[in-house]
Amino acid sequence: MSTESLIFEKGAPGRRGATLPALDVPEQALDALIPAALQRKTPASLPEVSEIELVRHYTHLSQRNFSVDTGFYPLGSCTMKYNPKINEEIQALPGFARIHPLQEESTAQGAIQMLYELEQYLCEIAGMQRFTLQPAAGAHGEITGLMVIKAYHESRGEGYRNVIIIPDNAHGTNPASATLADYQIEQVRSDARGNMDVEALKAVLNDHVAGIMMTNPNTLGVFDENIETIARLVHEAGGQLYYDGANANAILGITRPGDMGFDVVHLNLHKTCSVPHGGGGPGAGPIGVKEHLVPFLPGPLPAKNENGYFWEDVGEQSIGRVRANYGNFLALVRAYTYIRFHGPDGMRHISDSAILNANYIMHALKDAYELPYDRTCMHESVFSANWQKEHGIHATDVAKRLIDFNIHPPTIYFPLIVPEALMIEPTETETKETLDNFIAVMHQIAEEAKTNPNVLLEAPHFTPVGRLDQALAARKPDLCWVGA
Amino acid sequence: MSTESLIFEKGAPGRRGATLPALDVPEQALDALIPAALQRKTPASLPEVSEIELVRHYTHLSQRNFSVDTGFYPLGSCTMKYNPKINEEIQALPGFARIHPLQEESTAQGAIQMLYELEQYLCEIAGMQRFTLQPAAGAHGEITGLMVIKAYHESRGEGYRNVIIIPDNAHGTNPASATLADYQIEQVRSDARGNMDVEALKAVLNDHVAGIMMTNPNTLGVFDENIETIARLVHEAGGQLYYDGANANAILGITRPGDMGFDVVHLNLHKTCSVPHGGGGPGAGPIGVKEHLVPFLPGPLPAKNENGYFWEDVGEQSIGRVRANYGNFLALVRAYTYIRFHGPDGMRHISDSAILNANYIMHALKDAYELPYDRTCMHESVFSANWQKEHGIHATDVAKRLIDFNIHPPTIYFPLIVPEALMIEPTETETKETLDNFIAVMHQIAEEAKTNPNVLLEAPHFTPVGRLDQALAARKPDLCWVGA
Amino acid sequence: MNTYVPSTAAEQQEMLRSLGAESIEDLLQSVPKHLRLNRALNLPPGASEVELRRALGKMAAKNANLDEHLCFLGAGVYEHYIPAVVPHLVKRSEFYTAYTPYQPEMSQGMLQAIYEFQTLMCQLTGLDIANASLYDGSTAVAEAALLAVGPTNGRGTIVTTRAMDPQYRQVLHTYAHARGFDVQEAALDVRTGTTDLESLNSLMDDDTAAVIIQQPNFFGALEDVHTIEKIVHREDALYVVAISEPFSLGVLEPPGAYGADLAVGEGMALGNPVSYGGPGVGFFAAKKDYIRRMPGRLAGKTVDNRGQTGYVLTLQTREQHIRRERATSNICTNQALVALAATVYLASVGKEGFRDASAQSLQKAHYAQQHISRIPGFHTAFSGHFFNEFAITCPMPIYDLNLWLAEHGFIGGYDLARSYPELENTVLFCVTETRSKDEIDAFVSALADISQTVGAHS
Amino acid sequence: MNTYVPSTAAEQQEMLRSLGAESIEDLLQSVPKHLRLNRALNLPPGASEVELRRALGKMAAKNANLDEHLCFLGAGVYEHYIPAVVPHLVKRSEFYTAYTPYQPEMSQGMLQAIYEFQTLMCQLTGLDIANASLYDGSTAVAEAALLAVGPTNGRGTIVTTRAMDPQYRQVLHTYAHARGFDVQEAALDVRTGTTDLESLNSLMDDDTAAVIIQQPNFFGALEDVHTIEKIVHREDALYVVAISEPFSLGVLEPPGAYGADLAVGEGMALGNPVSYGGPGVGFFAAKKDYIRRMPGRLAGKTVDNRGQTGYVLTLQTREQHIRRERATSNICTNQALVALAATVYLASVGKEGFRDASAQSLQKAHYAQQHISRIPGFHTAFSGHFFNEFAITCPMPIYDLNLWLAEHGFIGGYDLARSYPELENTVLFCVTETRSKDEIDAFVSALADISQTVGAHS
Ligand SMILES: Cc1ncc(COP(=O)(O)O)c(C=O)c1O
Ligand SMILES: Cc1ncc(COP(=O)(O)O)c(C=O)c1O
Repeated sequence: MSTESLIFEKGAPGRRGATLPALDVPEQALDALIPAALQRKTPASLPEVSEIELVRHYTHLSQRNFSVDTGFYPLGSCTMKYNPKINEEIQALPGFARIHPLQEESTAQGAIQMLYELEQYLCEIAGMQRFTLQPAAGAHGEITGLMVIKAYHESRGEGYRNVIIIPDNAHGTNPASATLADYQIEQVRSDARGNMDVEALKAVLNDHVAGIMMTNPNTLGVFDENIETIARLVHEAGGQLYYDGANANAILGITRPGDMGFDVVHLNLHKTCSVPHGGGGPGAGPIGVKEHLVPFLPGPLPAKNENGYFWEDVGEQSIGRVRANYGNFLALVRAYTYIRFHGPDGMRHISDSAILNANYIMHALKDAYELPYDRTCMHESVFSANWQKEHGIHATDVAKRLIDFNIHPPTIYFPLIVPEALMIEPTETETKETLDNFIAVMHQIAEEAKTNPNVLLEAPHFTPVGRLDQALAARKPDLCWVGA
Repeated sequence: MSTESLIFEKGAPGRRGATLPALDVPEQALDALIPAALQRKTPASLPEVSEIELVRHYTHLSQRNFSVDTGFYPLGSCTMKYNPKINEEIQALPGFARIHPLQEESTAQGAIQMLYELEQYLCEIAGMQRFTLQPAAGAHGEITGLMVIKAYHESRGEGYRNVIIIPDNAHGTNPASATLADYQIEQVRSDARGNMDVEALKAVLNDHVAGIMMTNPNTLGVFDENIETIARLVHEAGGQLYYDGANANAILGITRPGDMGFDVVHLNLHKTCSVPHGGGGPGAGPIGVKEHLVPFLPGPLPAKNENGYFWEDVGEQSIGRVRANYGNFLALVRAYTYIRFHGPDGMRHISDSAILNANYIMHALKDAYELPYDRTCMHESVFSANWQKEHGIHATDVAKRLIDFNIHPPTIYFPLIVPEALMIEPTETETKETLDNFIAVMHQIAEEAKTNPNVLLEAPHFTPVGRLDQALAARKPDLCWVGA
Repeated sequence: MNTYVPSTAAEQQEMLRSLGAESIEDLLQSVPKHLRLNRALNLPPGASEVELRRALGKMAAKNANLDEHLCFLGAGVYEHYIPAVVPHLVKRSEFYTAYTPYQPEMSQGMLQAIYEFQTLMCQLTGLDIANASLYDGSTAVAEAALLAVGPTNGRGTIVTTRAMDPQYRQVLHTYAHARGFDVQEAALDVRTGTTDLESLNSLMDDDTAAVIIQQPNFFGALEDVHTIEKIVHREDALYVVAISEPFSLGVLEPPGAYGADLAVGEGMALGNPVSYGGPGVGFFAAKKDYIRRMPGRLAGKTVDNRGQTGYVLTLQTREQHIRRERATSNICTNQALVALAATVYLASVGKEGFRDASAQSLQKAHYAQQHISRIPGFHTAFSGHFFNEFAITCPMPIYDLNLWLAEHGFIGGYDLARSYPELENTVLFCVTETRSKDEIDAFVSALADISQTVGAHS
Repeated sequence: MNTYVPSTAAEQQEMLRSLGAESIEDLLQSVPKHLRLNRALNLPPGASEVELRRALGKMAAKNANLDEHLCFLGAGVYEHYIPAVVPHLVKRSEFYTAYTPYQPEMSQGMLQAIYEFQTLMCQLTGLDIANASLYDGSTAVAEAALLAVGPTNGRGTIVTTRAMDPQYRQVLHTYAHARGFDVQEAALDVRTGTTDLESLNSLMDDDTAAVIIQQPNFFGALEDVHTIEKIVHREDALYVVAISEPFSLGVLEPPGAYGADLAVGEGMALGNPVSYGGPGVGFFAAKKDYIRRMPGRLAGKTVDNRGQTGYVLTLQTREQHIRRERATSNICTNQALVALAATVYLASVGKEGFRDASAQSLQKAHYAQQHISRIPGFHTAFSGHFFNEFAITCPMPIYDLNLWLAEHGFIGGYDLARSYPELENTVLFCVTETRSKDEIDAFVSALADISQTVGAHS
């Protein structure tokens, strides 16, 4: 089980898995259909494997992959909650999985209805006027939202606004998205309580500010208590407030970005609404806006009249499409199913429980790891491995040692303002036993850091591969198999 | 990963997974519906676990289970071939999985048609007149077939025939089934070539013989060259020939039990026709009979007239039902799909390839392990660990060592007439690489038996548990968890 | 040619050469030429996945399925809610592509799951031990009879009742004839729909090895299991209770609690689709006295050479592969995967959820029965208490009723006249927790419609 | 209350106590009271699985799905055969419930699969490197443009063509406006259905950062990629080829072979259902010169501390979480699972099978086109060569045609007038290997029927 060769290294010439029926229309000469110059000369050198080889190969690969279904995954900022199996069942219905985005609206009434209703739910959850479901992920939502903000300013003759304010604890996608939208970045520091430093904010506010991007709770896991002041100040300076919804699992039914003063919000449905992360995607990052920004949303938007549901074109002011078709539809079906399952009480219970679990862990680990911002947290908490450093132990070593206990490590080295950060998000779907076990293991590791640091430095011990040479990978990039 | 507690040891009071909608009819007092004396006093102490616990528990259990999809499984007599995924897809169609056996025939035309056609295919494959699809497995087919034979004799006033002849290499289900049908057993020895000893057979033939049960190829993996003589002799003595079809993977399109002279045959569709073994079942063991035995089959049988398909009752002479409804229907759907996939050429290719693979292994291992019957084999071969015994190594040690290489051991200690038997059935769905690897590992093990026997005696080394105490399990049976 | 054989023709040639053979034919020398088929099998030509989906999709579409039709039919096969998580887990191919766990070190997953299944069956039935599974409910009944008439006993008659599932009785008779024991059936009390206890009593004697009743019985009605217990044990016979609707055990007293020696039955309804009646899963639970006479596989807990807990197949000296003609049963392959689904199902709904499903079935069936019996021409056939099935006499032949219902999107009930000629125009309906009030109401009004039509004609 | 929270109320109380809190409210002190919602969310009440299946089953049933309707629609989203083995493997929850493989030691499975995907994209496109995926084909086009106008270059215009998918162009314009670069579109040659090369040529100048064409283009027609290559490289612009129908690469020359610098597109058709257009998977392949300017994740091969081969996410200094505002792209979550399906699909059909599927699509589309264009009133709109899509002018508005077809069990084609006002009554049909001859014939005769009806009326 310690190595699995590539699919290209398996099989033999002439082997194959699935086959088609024989061609049942009269065959015409290829040259008669396609000019020789445009024909492929040799077939792509795809794998040649039988079905049993295929099955064993990818079954083995799956066995070499940790996942929520196999263990605790407290990866901060990622909301690795349980992915309900009913969602998988519903999205696989032929009436959802086997419909074409361009078939006539009258033959897709169920699909449009679902997206129409989902939009309404998201508006209610976020306190927004309308949502577009097109963005495929959080970062896609960010760039879409920034485009909306840009179009808004332009519509008011303020196209010169070219600065986006970003807190020093922001996720990397925030500044990257701002660049994509051709904005300059102003970074604002956090204060000692982990809130945005309001004085520092004031210092950068001027009429070049297009807006600010924030999460709340922020990436330190704490709720920014100054949010109203911030919203007022930014609005007074003519800026718009963008809410990065990566942490929305902390606020469902408790508070809403719209009520905090945000103008645009994205929700990561692959976090908050249990769309499986898929080993990296697909997700869904719809954005919602307040009324004044609605004209700028990409279109079309789902609508309803006496004849039923339809796709309504948006007006001239729209930023235009940000992707083909209507979004990651099957991810949206899962999110819809999830919201319908929970209802109002269930949704609130998610956040309450996520907050409780996070505080339970935070409280129990305070004595063993440095807690830079020692306040009640929301759905996650950020520790530091600073205390372990004197033993030559870094956050990464703590992380690798956790793997030995079949626990996925927290997010490490993020947010950047916490050195040796360990960002722990248990989510609401974990049992007390799992949390207690994690706490015990983390204590053991803190102890080992003192008494037996090598066991951390050499970890992980039981995985099919040990620590991998990242430098080599980057120095001599091998991204594509080119033959034995 | 080395222990997984029981589902009963997980969870906590009040936890639960799936829930129902609230009762939507007016609730009536339980006492008004069921007399108090018949009511359950305390709920069954079932598990109380959340869905995430459930998923992790059974996902972990699955990871602790070897299977065809994870590796080579040359378990002799079991035909552990690849189980095609299209079969799983088809059998899950609501039109198959979600139909009731007692709904009116006019609303189940597709189901009856399928079984009607499947019966025809099996008749053609086995050379029989009709099949019943009721038996759930091979052993169930055996007892059914013996009942048919018994009813046949009784119908001819020969109910006194009370002996079933069984070769000394027979599978345990054969004598057990004979007992169930109230028969005495006469065992007949094999000759030096692994055929039935015809002289020995003659010696037990008399007018008390009801029949004989045989596999061909037999459990030594060789084709009984005397089969015609045997058939003639048994028939002359007034007996019937029962074909145990466990080894039918060797004969598809090559020869047929009916043509060899057998009167009754069962087919293990979970072997020959790729119905997954399911970790022990369900299978399907339909039996086919020659014309003279048709009146005795259990009913109803699928039939067709101008109005469509229907279930035809059988006559007075039938032995009667051997199970409720029509058999393991979803297993039969898989077998039907499998046969339709292959067609005549594909079916023949299965057996040709199974035979080739078995001989390839046999040929390559002859120098390392004793081969008691050294002739060309059919779909499997039987070695002995006799040569290894002088080093204190038994078949079981070879088996346990194979586990270290992620290979399921062959069937061991069967057939009984081969001491230290190692019965190897590669099936047709394995690649040459897999066979070559197996051969290399078996050579290595033979070598280790000489040079480092401890590595065999202590095997397996990498499984979550080591060798288990069978004696303790039988001495102090613990079959049911009764609390911590 | 469609095939799952990975080897190419070239590879097969190479392998043949290594054997010193030229063709497969060289390997077939021991198969006499004139016994060869010498032609292609007469089967339809091979079909690729695309073609199979088309052809079998059409075949499946010819059946009225329970997604598109509302089912009010039970009679031994029950539609219950299956949480999405159940098929998700059961379809993990490490489970379904494994054989019986002969090598415990590499099969701990299935072994532990079997042990859990055995435990769950004990919890449901209130008995001490249970096996890994049998083929189905009917053969579980037959195996119970075989245990009872087994060598240690000397008694040769099984007493059962006409109130037991007709198919189960047919199977019992089939096995009885072969094995050579007697089966007698107590009469039906056509007033209550339960076993006539006087008749039962009159069949008992010192040759009675066991009495097998069904609770709830085939009509859904509840037998007086306490009185029967006295009758059975007074004659020192084994008291065997058959159960085809395991959900009844959520609200009904478990057999162990009222003195049953064995409880056997059909567990299909626990997490498995109705699937035209199979595969199901026979369960077999017993008092611990019968441990060495149990049929089938048993998983047991033990320890390994490192002192860790582990599971094995145990007490195998009962079984055919060891004991051969003296085995307690001939069973080998059983219904493990169906048992796994039952295990996952029960763990999913859990203690509360199972009771809830059971209670909702009970409530909904009574709601339906009360409303149906108010329709002119429809009458409750029996006075006995029932769980989730009940018999109704109708103003028309049941076959016609069912065809009419099918056209209106319903799967009707079981025509009792098929098995009980005296019960003409009587149908057995079943209502489980899967039917909503709206659905039941729609069914009732469909019956009311037909009642009017029939009334108009007569 | 429906919930996936395992903790019971009692357990939560216990946890609160251990924190010195009395209620959750105590943990919410930092959320200002007047910012609280202070009411329940206005959402439909919670619904159990049973209710969800009912409600969402009904919703799904309102859509005409491709199991029940024969599809002749493509226009960027293509129905192809998906072997049963593909969903079987992709649904293994170790894959789909994992995050992006940040901890390589416990994520080798996904990392290796990504590396295999990258390799397959190189094999298909004939280029050197490929990334782990982007959101979809349209955003892959946008990312290609962003790479081209990136800092190293100084050029600020992207030239594309009206023959490219209108939705892709819309997305390109959206990004262009935000990032501040220019997009110009070459005209359409309405005779051939391909890009007007003179027009294209006239748009080229030393500000042209890249030319983005689509092959086959939106009309299914084949561009003269060789001549275009000369036009593009003559101006030292990047040659970007967009592909929305990856099956074309089975028979068409790969972009790498005719000099493309980047090949980007949509891989959804490889093993994924059409699913109302998403999720798809953008792919991005390039000559190796562009390795440090690639957007998105890259898996690379390396070795571990025991000398074993292993895989990691590499060259992360390009990415947002390291490089932040100077990253090559903002992408974080991508479409990994869809890429996995494409990987499994391509490995399943393999070298021969992929070519076969491609060739069969080609053949069947031509068979259909030839028969449709013989129907009175139906004419081939363009003279260009095509792969598996072709435009037909019809004797009626396409909206009406499609509604009529829907009633007869077909999903009709794409109404080109929706994007090209000049192409009135012109429909874009697509035929892939999934359509049998019988099905095509049935479609042709349905069109013939409607042609007669229209003829009769006119
Ligand atoms: C705080 C924060 N913002 C934005 C993102 C980007 O979201 P996505 O990965 O969906 O693009 C993430 C994802 O991890 C995040 O944690
Ligand atoms: C030779 C032989 N006969 C009979 C059987 C019994 O078949 P089943 O397990 O299907 O009851 C087997 C099963 O292994 C066998 O190998």
